[in-house]
Amino acid sequence: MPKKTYRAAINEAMAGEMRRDSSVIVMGEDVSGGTGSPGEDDAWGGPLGVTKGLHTEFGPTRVLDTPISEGGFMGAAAGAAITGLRPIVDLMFVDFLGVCLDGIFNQAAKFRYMFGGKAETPLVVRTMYGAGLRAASQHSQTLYSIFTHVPGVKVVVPSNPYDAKGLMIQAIRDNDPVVFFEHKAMYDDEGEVPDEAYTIPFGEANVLSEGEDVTIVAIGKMVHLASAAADNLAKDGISCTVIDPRTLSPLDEETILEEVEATGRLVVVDESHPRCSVAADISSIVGEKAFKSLKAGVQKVTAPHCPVPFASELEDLYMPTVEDVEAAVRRTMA
Amino acid sequence: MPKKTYRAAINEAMAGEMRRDSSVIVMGEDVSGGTGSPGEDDAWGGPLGVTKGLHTEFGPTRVLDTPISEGGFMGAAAGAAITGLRPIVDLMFVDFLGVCLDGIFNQAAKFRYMFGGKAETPLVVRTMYGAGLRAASQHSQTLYSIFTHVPGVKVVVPSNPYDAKGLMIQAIRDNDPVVFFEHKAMYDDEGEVPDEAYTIPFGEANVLSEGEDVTIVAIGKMVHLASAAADNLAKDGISCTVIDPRTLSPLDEETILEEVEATGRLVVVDESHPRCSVAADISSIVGEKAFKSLKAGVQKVTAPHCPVPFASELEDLYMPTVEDVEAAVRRTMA
Amino acid sequence: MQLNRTELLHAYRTMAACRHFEESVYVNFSDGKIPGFVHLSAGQEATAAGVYMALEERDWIATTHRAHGQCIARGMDLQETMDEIYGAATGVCGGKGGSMHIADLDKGMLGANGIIGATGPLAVGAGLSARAKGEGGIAVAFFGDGGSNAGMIFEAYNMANIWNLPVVFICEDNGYAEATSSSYSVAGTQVARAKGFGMPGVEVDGFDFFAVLDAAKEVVERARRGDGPSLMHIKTARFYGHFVGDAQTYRAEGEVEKLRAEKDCLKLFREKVVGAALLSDEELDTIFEEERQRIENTTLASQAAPRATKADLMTDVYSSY
Amino acid sequence: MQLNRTELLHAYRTMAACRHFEESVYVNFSDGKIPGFVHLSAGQEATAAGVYMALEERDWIATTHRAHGQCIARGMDLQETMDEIYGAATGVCGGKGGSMHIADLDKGMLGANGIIGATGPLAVGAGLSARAKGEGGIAVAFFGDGGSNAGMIFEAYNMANIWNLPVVFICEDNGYAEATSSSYSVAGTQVARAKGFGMPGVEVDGFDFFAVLDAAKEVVERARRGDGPSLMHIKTARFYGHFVGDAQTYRAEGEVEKLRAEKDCLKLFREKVVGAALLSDEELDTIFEEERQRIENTTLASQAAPRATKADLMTDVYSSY
Ligand SMILES: Cc1ncc(C[n+]2csc(CCOP(=O)(O)OP(=O)(O)O)c2C)c(N)n1
Ligand SMILES: Cc1ncc(C[n+]2csc(CCOP(=O)(O)OP(=O)(O)O)c2C)c(N)n1
Ligand SMILES: [Mg+2]
Ligand SMILES: [Mg+2]
Repeated sequence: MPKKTYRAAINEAMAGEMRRDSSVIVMGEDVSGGTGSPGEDDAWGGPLGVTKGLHTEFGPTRVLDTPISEGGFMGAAAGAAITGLRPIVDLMFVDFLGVCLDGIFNQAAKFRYMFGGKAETPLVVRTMYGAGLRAASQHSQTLYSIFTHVPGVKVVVPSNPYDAKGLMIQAIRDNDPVVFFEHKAMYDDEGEVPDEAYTIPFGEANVLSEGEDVTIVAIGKMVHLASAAADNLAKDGISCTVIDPRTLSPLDEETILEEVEATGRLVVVDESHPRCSVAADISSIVGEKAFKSLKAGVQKVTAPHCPVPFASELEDLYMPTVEDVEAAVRRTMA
Repeated sequence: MPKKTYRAAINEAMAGEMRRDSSVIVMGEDVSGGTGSPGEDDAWGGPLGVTKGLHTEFGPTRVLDTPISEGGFMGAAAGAAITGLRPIVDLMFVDFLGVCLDGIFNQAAKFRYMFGGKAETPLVVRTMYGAGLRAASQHSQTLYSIFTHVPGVKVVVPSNPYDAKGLMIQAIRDNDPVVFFEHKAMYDDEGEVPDEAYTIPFGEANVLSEGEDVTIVAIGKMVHLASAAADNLAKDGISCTVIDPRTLSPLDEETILEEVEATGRLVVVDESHPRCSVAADISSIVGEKAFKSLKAGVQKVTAPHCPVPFASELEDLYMPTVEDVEAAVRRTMA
Repeated sequence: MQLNRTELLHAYRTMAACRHFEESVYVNFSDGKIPGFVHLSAGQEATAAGVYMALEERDWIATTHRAHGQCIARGMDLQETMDEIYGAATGVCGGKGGSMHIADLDKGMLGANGIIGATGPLAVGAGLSARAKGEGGIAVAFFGDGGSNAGMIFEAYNMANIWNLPVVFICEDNGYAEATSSSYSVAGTQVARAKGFGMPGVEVDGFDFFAVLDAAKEVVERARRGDGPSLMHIKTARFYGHFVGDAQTYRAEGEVEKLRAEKDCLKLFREKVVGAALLSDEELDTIFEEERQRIENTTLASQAAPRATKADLMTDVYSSY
Repeated sequence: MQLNRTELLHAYRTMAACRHFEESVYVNFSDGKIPGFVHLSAGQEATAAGVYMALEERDWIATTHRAHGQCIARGMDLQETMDEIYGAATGVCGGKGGSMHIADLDKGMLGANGIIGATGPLAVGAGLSARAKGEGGIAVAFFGDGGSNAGMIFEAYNMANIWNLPVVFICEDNGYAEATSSSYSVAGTQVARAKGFGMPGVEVDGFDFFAVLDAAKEVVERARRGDGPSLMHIKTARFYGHFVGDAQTYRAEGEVEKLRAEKDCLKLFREKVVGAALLSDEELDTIFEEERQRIENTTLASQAAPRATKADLMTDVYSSY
């Protein structure tokens, strides 16, 4: 299978679906880049190049550079989605949800229910999350927990290029609003990605490895920490199951519960702040539904309850580490 | 002690602090009501009359009716707070956070950290939450979990008039941003409230009753369900500890953990949607830190994972009930 | 005033239906038979009748919390509309939406909206769909004088203009946002604000059905021709409070009585068409009475309509689970 | 041009410091010595020098992500400013904020801001504080051409006007928002938009320090007198990309070279003052070199400055715990 980056996988998913279905459109700030400017169009393809080439192939009516009006264009995307288009909106950084959450959570997410099942809202919001690029407090947050809290929204967090492509195609074909979280430090990650289209169903976790002692559920970029920790622990004879839920809403509770029932121990690794996080959520589900199987309290590995600092040293301290995961696993064995 | 409503208690807290400290101002839509209109000023005092009288006493420079520009006036309040005023902002329904979250979570909540500890942001956001008034999907949500997720914000949910007054005074005097959640169906609730000023510190839970068998932690309006359930269960010989955390951030973990250690069982009652909720949060904290004491899995009683429906029958089904709490308690005893 | 008899009768019938509808809702809400919050559009019927007469089936509309009259003017099923306001299972949204979120996508009605300002962006989105479809449809966004201060409205102005979309913005200015006067809350003017975005704007007498219709035809035609968005600023007034239950002490003494006496769009319509001998008082009386009766029947049916059950609570959250 | 020698020298020194600062940041960012994202204001120095010369200590400023020059013009400690951009513990924000969130409340600097549009409301709030204090202070909100399309900016316009606040809005238009041209993204004009809210607006040549200063003095004085808010639309250009690393292929070939040759505000300043025999080339050269040296020293010190440690991570989240 050909090797592709996370960036290329997402790009390829969008391009393929746009070819297949003319109602798919892309909108956001600089998704082309260069509109109205004297030089090249499609100069950026988003600040990190994920939509590069789409404007060139599909033109300005299907790939729209927007003004810096997230509230406006998120609402517009919701309006376009219930009237027949399938917009993919680029919310550059999820940190900007404070000016555009309404279009997602009060409009797109609620249309179907409020309108008695008569609306379909096939909207994909692509957004960057996560720390590690020294982008400081307002450009580094991990906010998928907020969306997971809201009924009517599906929440997807791909951890590798293969999943990114399959989940993106699924997201575009899905008739519900989907928020698709891309970790900004993962775009150059490479992996095997088939050229043809394929979908990964929502609500099906990926079990990366099966172990006997401890189950680790990890989200997005944290999956790699979990795998690394599992590898290290294996050297000490501790064998771990590593699960990537891939979608947070819907969540594959069954797989998580089954695996925890097998190991009796759980660590959840999540780049969010701890309170009301996905880590807390999964911990509480397991604590409620698999209590009898648990040999130890569920351990959470999260970022701390502070904004993301700018200074490199502080940001490195802020981020969960492989050592943190190992320590948490060992705590469950203590 | 004189009996007062939840509404009056909050009103009195604001009025008293405004008398004491001229830097306290109130702003929001129709907090006076009638500005520019040919009839009375102070005609509304907010749609449910909570700020009634403040405009008459303190005048239009301290009690400002705002345009319908939540993003704008929330940011303005943040700006006013770091430059010397102590604004109390009325965000009429917390459901409107989608247009103004930025001013709270990216500005007010982060100033202190981003600016290296050099900023104080004494901002109080008062907001209505909760279902039960047939106000449907966009005016009935319980969204304190979103704020609890965010570092830098303090989150207060008073369950009775006495607490409402003491917590509001504390909120106004606090130098951090506070979001103060008022349940819209509780304004006419009565209770004993001293005339003089008093504060209730943040992070100190209220233990309403001590029992032997099960601990119930309940938030806001749910505290009353918990107490009613405890009373009913007592008749069957099941004795419950009922805890009202009063503030969700900071959270009085110590008290909750101690009480759970005593009973070995926990039910959390929360009007939120279940995923990434405060219920999940408290459940996960206890599951991690008091695992050894737990005799059963922590049970959550929450609203379901659907928007708030309009029809009375459906909304009644949506709301957690006393029976739900009783059933959850019994599940922990099964 | 180039309307034929049928059109004139239709216009009056629409306004009469709207008026009776709101009066029925007023009475029954006050009697506790309708749950929640209701925002009545009585007094503003010329907006609904005039604007919607200028629209076609292929058009989309995003409207406000004060939308009962507009649902009627759009030709939504009257019974389903009233049922929704009662929260009956037979409501157009199965009782899940209610007055604040009533919608009928089959009729191009994207819903009343509980979030002020949200309609602007939604209409921009519908304008994108209309353009993509290429069937000449347009999109309309309603908002109030209060809503005109919401940032999303300006963002929508800008997007509609830079993309030259077939969108019409309608500020239905009834003078108040809740208890706050637009003379206080709105800096500048609606028309000047539109001009700030390079968009034509026109101020219209909202008590005059014909003025509304004429202006609406013009902006709708402009959008349909592909000449881009416009703003209509309709100056009108509401006969009731912000919601039913509002004591309205912020209004001048006698304000509503005076409006009812001098600025009732139904009466002004009647004066014009009877004065010009286009229709007779008798036929208008008949229509008014027919609509009263129709609304009364509808009301009774809504009160007896079946209610949602437990099985309905958790459906319709997602289209696929 | 009624400035005395000292003032003229100060203005040039400010612009020279800004220019050298940005060039140092450019080089050191490119070399990997500065973390994160930096947005350089080289080319836009006349805005910083001109506007800030019109301001006083008692004034407040909320500004954008492209704020290094403004920090210097505000008289923030140069070393603390540079240290912050390096993320050193000695930075004005202890290294926690960085280039995008650099602030100095003691100097009335409410911070650079990572959220486009947020500055408008913040300045309105500072305007409320200024009025409450009653000491004649005013508040200034900066935003870019891109930021001029953010809803919060219009909400701020409206509030500042209905409350007649001492606020000045400054749209610093460098022609691009990231890679998108303002000729595409901005419908209407900045001045017409301001007029839509009943607010005066003026367009200013941002390459001409004197034009900026004169216009700034006028709007600042107006605000200080209590006559309300105004808009200044400064037309300028940036000499670098949106952030360091931007390949800028969206720009015309030779665009930046031409700007540097013809529209360099330092050169234009020099031509004017030397032409009018107010200052000599030699003294300007000396200042330019002095500032180069000062920035170089500052840079070296920042690179050697102490760094934050684990103890700093969890402090400053709340003021009371
Ligand atoms: C974003 C938001 N803010 C506030 C409200 C509360 N609210 C509902 S209606 C209303 C007044 C609206 O005034 P206007 O736009 O003039 O419409 P009208 O009610 O006069 O028809 C307000 C403030 C809301 N629903 N949404
Ligand atoms: C709300 C928000 N949306 C998008 C961004 C990403 N962003 C950062 S700078 C920028 C362009 C700003 O353009 P302009 O306002 O013209 O300022 P300039 O960079 O040209 O100085 C964008 C889109 C942001 N920081 N905040
Ligand atoms: Mg109004
Ligand atoms: Mg710019």
